[in-house]
Amino acid sequence: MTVGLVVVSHSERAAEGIREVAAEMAGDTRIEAVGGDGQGGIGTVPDAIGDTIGSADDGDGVVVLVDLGSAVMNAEVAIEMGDVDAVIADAPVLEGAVNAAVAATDPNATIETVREQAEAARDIEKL
Amino acid sequence: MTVGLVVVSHSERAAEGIREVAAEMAGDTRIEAVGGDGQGGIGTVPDAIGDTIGSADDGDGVVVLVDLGSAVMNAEVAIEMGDVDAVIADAPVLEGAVNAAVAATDPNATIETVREQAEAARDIEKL
Amino acid sequence: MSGDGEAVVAAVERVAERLEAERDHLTQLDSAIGDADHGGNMARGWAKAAETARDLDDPDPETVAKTVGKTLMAEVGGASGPLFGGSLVFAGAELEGGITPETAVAFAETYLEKVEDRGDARVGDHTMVDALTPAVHTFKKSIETDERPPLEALAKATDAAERGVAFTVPIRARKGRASYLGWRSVGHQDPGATSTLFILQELLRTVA
Amino acid sequence: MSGDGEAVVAAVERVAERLEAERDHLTQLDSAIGDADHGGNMARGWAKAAETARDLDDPDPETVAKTVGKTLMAEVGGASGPLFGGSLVFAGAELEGGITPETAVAFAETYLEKVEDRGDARVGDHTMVDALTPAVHTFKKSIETDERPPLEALAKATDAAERGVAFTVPIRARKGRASYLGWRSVGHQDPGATSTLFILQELLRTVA
Ligand SMILES: Nc1ncnc2c1ncn2[C@@H]1O[C@H](COP(=O)(O)OP(=O)(O)O)[C@@H](O)[C@H]1O
Ligand SMILES: Nc1ncnc2c1ncn2[C@@H]1O[C@H](COP(=O)(O)OP(=O)(O)O)[C@@H](O)[C@H]1O
Ligand SMILES: [Mg+2]
Ligand SMILES: [Mg+2]
Ligand SMILES: [Mg+2]
Ligand SMILES: [Mg+2]
Repeated sequence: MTVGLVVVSHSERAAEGIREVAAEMAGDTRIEAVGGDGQGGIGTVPDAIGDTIGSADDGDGVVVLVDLGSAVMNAEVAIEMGDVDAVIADAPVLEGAVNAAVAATDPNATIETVREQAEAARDIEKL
Repeated sequence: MTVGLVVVSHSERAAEGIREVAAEMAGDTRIEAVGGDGQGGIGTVPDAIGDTIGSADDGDGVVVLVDLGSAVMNAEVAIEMGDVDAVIADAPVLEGAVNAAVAATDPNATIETVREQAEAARDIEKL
Repeated sequence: MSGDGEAVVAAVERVAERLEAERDHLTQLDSAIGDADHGGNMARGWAKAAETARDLDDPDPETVAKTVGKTLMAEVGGASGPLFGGSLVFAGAELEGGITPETAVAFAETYLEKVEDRGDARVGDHTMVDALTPAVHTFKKSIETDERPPLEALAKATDAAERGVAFTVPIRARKGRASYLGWRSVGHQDPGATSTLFILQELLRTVA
Repeated sequence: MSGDGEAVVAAVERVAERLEAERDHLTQLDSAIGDADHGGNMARGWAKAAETARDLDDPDPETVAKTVGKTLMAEVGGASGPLFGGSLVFAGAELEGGITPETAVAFAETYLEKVEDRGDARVGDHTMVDALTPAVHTFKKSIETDERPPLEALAKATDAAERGVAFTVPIRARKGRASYLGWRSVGHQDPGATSTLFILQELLRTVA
């Protein structure tokens, strides 16, 4: 069993691209991407997020990475309405997803340790 | 004249998706995306980054947002080899791009003010 | 009680019409400090909500509120989806016993709390909370302390929301997309506060 | 520079006159939700401040601001003493280099911060902070972002304060004496926000 990851972005392409980048570091970890308004436009939809959290869950819970304001709120709504043990990481979405992917490969990983690592991405210095 | 932006990611899809998200707040600002290894895979290529910086420049310089380690180095190489006044922001790529897009719409924007705003994205609290 | 439910459906239809009429206006406000979609978001979401509400069979107010909220969550997108929609679903539960002055106050208070929690926004952040807070405070006070009839309380609440909308203009945004603009957000009226006022005005017209 | 100092003394005199004229009005507002002394507090304090300021020999703006602040702290009493007076002493230091658009903005920001700190109040608490916040945000934005002349910026700030005063009416007080009233504070205009507006109006008249 492993912790699952979900990447939520306003742009479906961004969500999928970020998943690609993180998947490079993810071993067998399940990472799902969801984004867009469901009609090819920019936005996020709670139902779609909820379904995606459901598919990422393997019994050990899910850590959710989000991009901007309304993605956060819609992810919260999705988690409240669903029955998966899921938490949102307060982290930059791409960098947090990469960190989380690495953390989730630890056999002792829990949603808390994965979230913590995702949030540590805030402090990454790139230069 | 305006400051241009370039989004560099290991995933071409991520770069383009991030550009979409940032473009929502960008007014007339020029935002270009570049990513991938040039063969449909994950990676970054300095030449492609250099060309993209060239197309984003309007005379006022370019701020570059990058995702991970090697994108940083390849962007540095591209900047050194090119003749555009460009700087890399030490910022999370998506969140920094959104902040930079907004900052670039300020009529008094310079690459320094835009970079600064991009870097402030580090401190965004999402929850 | 089922009469109440029909009145709520009628109110939702009025709101939908009004937001359609204000589509360009709201989008214009959102284009100054956001991403120019608030008019479309609201018009589309409430049109769909009105449609769904009309199809309900002998509905009670709670069911209408929750149905509208869920439809908004699914259709609106952006920040307004979870804020207007999610809060309506949540506050709708307060109408379980039908609409009375007491349940209306509980509904209003719960709605405001949910918006504040979800958006992590407080009054003065240049959001819909700035219109909601004076409206809810005034409504509650008019009913509970001044013992005014609900219609008068709602009229006062609507006036109060108007002051809240005006208050967003001269202050700096601290939440939502407008907050990215920093000081440049000063001088602009908040779109979500404005649409909140329009909704209140239509509720008032329905009961008046 | 000494011309600036004299202009500030003239402004203080105008403020004192205005607050004397508004004594009953302010007291009436304070009697609805407080202890009915705001008019007297302000009229007395500013009269004394004007007297002290007039006696200064070739004063600069910093000295006038600090002297007025100290006098208010000593004479006003109540919450307004430390809030208006203490903040003026503190913010006065920003005028060390005379009055320029930059020092005026720094003064305004520091003044607001000090009021917030001292009173532990934030915008939306139904206090003078509700008038000050839009005024200071608008002033800063007009000068720094829009590069408007100081007179225009001050005029806009004064308009902004007016919206803040109006905004206090429909909300519940969370700080100051009015907060003891709980929901009964809703529907009443805050005295300190009102006197803050009067002060801004007189500053504007002095420079206009
Ligand atoms: N965190 C928040 N808390 C409360 N209200 C918010 C928040 N973020 C945005 N809003 C409200 O939502 C409105 C914008 O809605 P809309 O344009 O539909 O969504 P988006 O900003 O995602 O495009 C704003 O004008 C503001 O009133
Ligand atoms: N904690 C506070 N923070 C900010 N302003 C406050 C606070 N307490 C009171 N005020 C302001 O002071 C005004 C009352 O002043 P005044 O009547 O002179 O003092 P008091 O309330 O002590 O009698 C209020 O209307 C309010 O604007
Ligand atoms: Mg919008
Ligand atoms: Mg939007
Ligand atoms: Mg008093
Ligand atoms: Mg007193």
